[in-house]
Amino acid sequence: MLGWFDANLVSILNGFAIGALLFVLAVGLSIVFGMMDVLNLAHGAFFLVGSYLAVSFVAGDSWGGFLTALGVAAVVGLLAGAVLSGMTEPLARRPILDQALLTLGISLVVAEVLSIVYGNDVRSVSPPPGLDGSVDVAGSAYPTYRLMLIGVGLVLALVVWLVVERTSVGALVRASVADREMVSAMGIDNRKVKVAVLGIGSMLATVAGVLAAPVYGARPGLDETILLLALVVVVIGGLGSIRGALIGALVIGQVESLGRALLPDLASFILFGTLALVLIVRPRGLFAGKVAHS
Amino acid sequence: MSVESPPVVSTADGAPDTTATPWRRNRRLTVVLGLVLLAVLAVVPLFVDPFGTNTVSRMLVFALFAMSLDLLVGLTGLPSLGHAAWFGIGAYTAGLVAIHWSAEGLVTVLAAAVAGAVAAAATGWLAVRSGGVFFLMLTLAIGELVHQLAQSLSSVTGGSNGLFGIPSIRIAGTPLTLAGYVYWFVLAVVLLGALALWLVASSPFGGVLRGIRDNEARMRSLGYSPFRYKYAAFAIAGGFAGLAGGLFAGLVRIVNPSDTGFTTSALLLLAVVLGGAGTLWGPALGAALVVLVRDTFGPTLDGHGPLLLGLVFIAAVYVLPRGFAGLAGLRRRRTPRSPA
Amino acid sequence: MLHHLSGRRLLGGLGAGVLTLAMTACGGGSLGGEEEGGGAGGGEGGGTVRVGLVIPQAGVYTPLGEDMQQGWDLWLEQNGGEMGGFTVETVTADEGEGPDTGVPAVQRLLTEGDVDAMVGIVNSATALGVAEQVTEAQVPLIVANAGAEAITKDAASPYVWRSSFTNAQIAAAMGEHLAAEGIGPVYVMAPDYAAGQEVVAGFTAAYTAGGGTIAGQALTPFGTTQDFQPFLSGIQGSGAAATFVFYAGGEAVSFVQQYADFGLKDTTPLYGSGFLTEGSVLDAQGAAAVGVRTTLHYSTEIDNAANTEFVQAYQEAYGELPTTYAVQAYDAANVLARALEEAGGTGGEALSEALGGLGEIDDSPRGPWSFTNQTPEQAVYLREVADENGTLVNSVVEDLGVFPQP
Amino acid sequence: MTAPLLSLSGVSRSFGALTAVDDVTLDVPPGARHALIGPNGAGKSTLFKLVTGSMRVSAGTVALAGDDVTRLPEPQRARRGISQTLQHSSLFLGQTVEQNVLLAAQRQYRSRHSLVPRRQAAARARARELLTDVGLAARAGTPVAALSHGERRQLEVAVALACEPRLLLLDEPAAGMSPAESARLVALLQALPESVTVVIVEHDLDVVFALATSVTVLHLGRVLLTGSPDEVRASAAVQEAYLGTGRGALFLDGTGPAHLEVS
Repeated sequence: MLGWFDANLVSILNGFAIGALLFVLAVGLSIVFGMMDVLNLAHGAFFLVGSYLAVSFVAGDSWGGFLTALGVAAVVGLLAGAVLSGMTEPLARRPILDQALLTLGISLVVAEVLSIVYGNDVRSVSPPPGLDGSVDVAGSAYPTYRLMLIGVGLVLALVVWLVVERTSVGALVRASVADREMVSAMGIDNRKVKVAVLGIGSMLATVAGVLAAPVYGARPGLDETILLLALVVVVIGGLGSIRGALIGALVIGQVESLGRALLPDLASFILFGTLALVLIVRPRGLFAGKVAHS
Repeated sequence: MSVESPPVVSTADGAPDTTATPWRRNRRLTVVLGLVLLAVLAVVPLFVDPFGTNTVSRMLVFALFAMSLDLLVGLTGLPSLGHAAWFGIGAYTAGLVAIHWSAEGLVTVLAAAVAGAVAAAATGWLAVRSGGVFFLMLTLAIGELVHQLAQSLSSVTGGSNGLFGIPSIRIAGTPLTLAGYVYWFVLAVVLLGALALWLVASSPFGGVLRGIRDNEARMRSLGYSPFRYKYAAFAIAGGFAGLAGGLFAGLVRIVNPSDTGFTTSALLLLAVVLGGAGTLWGPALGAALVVLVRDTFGPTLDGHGPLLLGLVFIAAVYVLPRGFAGLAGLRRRRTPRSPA
Repeated sequence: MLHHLSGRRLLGGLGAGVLTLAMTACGGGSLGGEEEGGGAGGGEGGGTVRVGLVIPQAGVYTPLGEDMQQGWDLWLEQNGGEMGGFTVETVTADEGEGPDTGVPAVQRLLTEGDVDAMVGIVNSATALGVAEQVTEAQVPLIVANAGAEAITKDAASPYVWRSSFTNAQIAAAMGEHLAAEGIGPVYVMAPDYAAGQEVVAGFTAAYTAGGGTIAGQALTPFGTTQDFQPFLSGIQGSGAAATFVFYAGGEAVSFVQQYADFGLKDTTPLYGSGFLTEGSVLDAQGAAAVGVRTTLHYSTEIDNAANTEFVQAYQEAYGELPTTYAVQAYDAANVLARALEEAGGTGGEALSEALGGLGEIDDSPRGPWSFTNQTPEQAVYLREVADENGTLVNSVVEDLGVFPQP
Repeated sequence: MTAPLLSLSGVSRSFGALTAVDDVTLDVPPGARHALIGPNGAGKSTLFKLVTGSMRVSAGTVALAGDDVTRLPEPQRARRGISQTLQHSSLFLGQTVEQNVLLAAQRQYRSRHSLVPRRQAAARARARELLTDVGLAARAGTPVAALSHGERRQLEVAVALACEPRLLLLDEPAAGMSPAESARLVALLQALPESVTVVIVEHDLDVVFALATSVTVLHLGRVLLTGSPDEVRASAAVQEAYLGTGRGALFLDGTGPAHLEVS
């Protein structure tokens, strides 16, 4: 048992790093859907915007570049969310598939614009100074940057949890997930809430893009892969549940890391196999958001 | 490309004659329009070059494919993001049958339809238990697993190289080598498929599906078991998708894992929404447009086809709130209601 | 009850329409038996030749398409836009990411484009998907990248030629070389799709035939693997003395970087098929790629007069080093020009025959090569990534000799 | 005496600590016109759901014509002849009036398996007949979304009848109807054959007493009293139950307002 653990320690650790990254990525998608019923298929494209911003500000060369990229990505994300909020407003009473049509259209346009601006070559970003080395974990080298991702994910999860559980904003969030009509009946301007939620949700996507750049790089097509991963995470966790997004991200992180290490022959099937399995056993995800909060 | 224009299915089937005068006029117009369209479709090979004819053939195949998805999305209210799985299974089946057994057109497409229906039936009982976004994701998962299988079983499917070397479609033993004859075969099968789908949609069974879409709980209290109907709809839709896939294999003569994958499924689902879910002919038109943009305009735009497609999607959401079918709806809404 | 009849009426109308019109003989349309002015025709010397250039202009393969376009353009520029006395009209079509877009693009060139020959195609599935149509249309196609074995084996056609390589050819050269070096157990990795499988098979066959042993093998999910750590830990546990991989594009960048990040580069030397470090991916890989050894049929560092001249001209024209993709298109232009001169016309049959009779191509940047089974029998080079004054290059370590398609 | 058509024994349903229906035992003989009354929150609607099967009982058994149907899911109970109208209008809004009735009617005809439109003539004829009965014949082609509230209630009744029920459960069918519409409804229900047993929840006591042959009063989930309309009117316990809600005068025959405006 201990031997097994030792042999797979790096994979387990890596699962947490990937899970932390997936959490940052997916939690925005989850709250946007849970609170605002907006299925944002442009989430992956926003992520890619963040990754390319990391390329632009040569985030790997200095902490200044890295932090600038993070800051600019946050602003761009907020703006993109606000624009998206305005664009989806006329669709509020229409079937959710109309939003899918719109957001996938946006996603295609954003990805194309990125490829026009940055070209089609694969771009890579090194971690900022000090994090570009590796540390020794159970006799194997492990990249320092990925260890930091675990920390970032934990901090972010804690912040989100504190905000949602302990602040008045959080109370509003929980109320919105449970019952949007009630919130608007309380005299709170639903549109402002929507702009804020979509802004924050999209910001999390672009920030995740910057954070992921030293791991995944930036290239055309990454947006689609990332979108699918994020969708799998939020659906496994249960839409609209922050706890669900965290658990979903950790599960998928381990599936993608430890799962693939243990079952390399099934590596191609394991992600969607897990998704299918979870939905067969729990047709509404592990923590169905609207139920969990009622 | 609408291959036939049935009177808008969601409106009165056989409305009482006393109130139907305006409807009748519309219906006559619809029939006339349908006949004109059919006449145009029928003569395409006589005037259009082989590439154009092939493009229209693809549009027809995807129109049938979209109509099969509309049976799920529009009629039953089950948005599937894995419908390409059945299309792909049908295409692989038709291709394998043609390579190893018989390239007889009807044999291959029927085998494809059966394979699509059987595969959909094998997984549908799991999928239709969930609904909404969860159905979307479960079908996505099923679709991606099928896609991976197509990729991995390279001894059967040719893997990512695709299943190539599919012989030309044969009719009564004679291979159809010219695009025009293949087109007529495709047109005939698509029309029959569309007719069958339209019959299903306007039958009592189709009515039950619409009932489930609108109010599943009420259907249960009327004595229907929604599960059975949804399951049946899933299998039937899979069968027609398989049929379309079989035609596709005969038309392009190569089948690829990507034909079973997410991109195809997503594009098709959007085509259904673009056309106007629930009307059959709207999604057919939507799919035809998407194929036209992707295959005909896309390659001439220096690689910016996706940009055009994205702009079309965005514009459609605002300009055509009910898809193309909504355009016909405008005319309908202006028709005065019969007095109470 | 009008609409109850409409279906039947519609069908009836259709039947009547089809019958009437089908009996009417008609000049245009898609029912003609012969392509007008296509492969079967054949122009006279001194005329024009229409060549379809099928390259990816959208999607993940776009960088390859750009290189091929540049190689093609350079050859035409150097030769006054003429091939064997014919003025060349290039019709470019977007291959896209796969056969969904590639096959219609080729169809379009064959019919509307009215081309006499075609060059290009990155994706193997697309090449295989168009083989029959190309054959039926009798238009020669020179595949300038796609490396699937079947293109010139199971699916071979007298009209489909190749100026690039085959997946197993490149891998077999490395297999033989490493076996001769006696390097020890090798771990083999590739993406789980046809090309990856062919490379693994080609390498394994050659390496074990030379007496080597395989320490382990992993096929990673194609296109969805961003993180190779789970598979890298498999290498560590296998006792491998070296790793041989095949990756290209984004996966090549991620793999080479992560191989270094997880400390494997220092303990287990990395070998690969040349695409691992070819073209724009090399810049993205950065320092992590230095020291990686690969085999390929081309490198900018090959020491021969034709290559020196080519590299210089290419750099002058485009401000960057040429890639193997550019050379493959450049050579495709070269052989097509020779065949046109030989055939003296643009007829497909004559062109194909002429291609078969070309013998050794002696002025290629990659060194001399010839068509065997319609695909190059060519020298394969062992290359090592080196940092030359800040620019990463694939320096040539050794000419491993001439290899045919296995 | 034949077996009761509907027989509830010890039926209970709790939601956590709250017991909405508490140990209800009730027999409704075939052909009865039985009314369920009681103040809001008495558990009438919940009891209906337990009978139709859209909600599972926590305890007790439900029997239809002597057969235990407690374990049967809702659609199977419906196929055995339980039909209902719901308190909150529950129609297919996107479809026409005729399609709504047809959906219920076609289940009775084997032709529902056919794809040939002509074979559905019988179901269509039955649907028209019912629409004529409830007074909606002229609106057959109208989408439900365009109907007035009263018209929707009428349509509900037509849909429920189209199931050809043995047991018809009506949950406030007259709510929101004009007096004329409500009179028409009463006439329609009175004209139903003996083969249809009716259980009605209704606040309009004119409707209740015009129809009912027996009445059960529910209070806080329990059966307070079952008896003839006269017995119920005279019962002090019933007066008390309603007094508890501050509406004591409502049962005073002829003097109080006819409508029991509880909701």
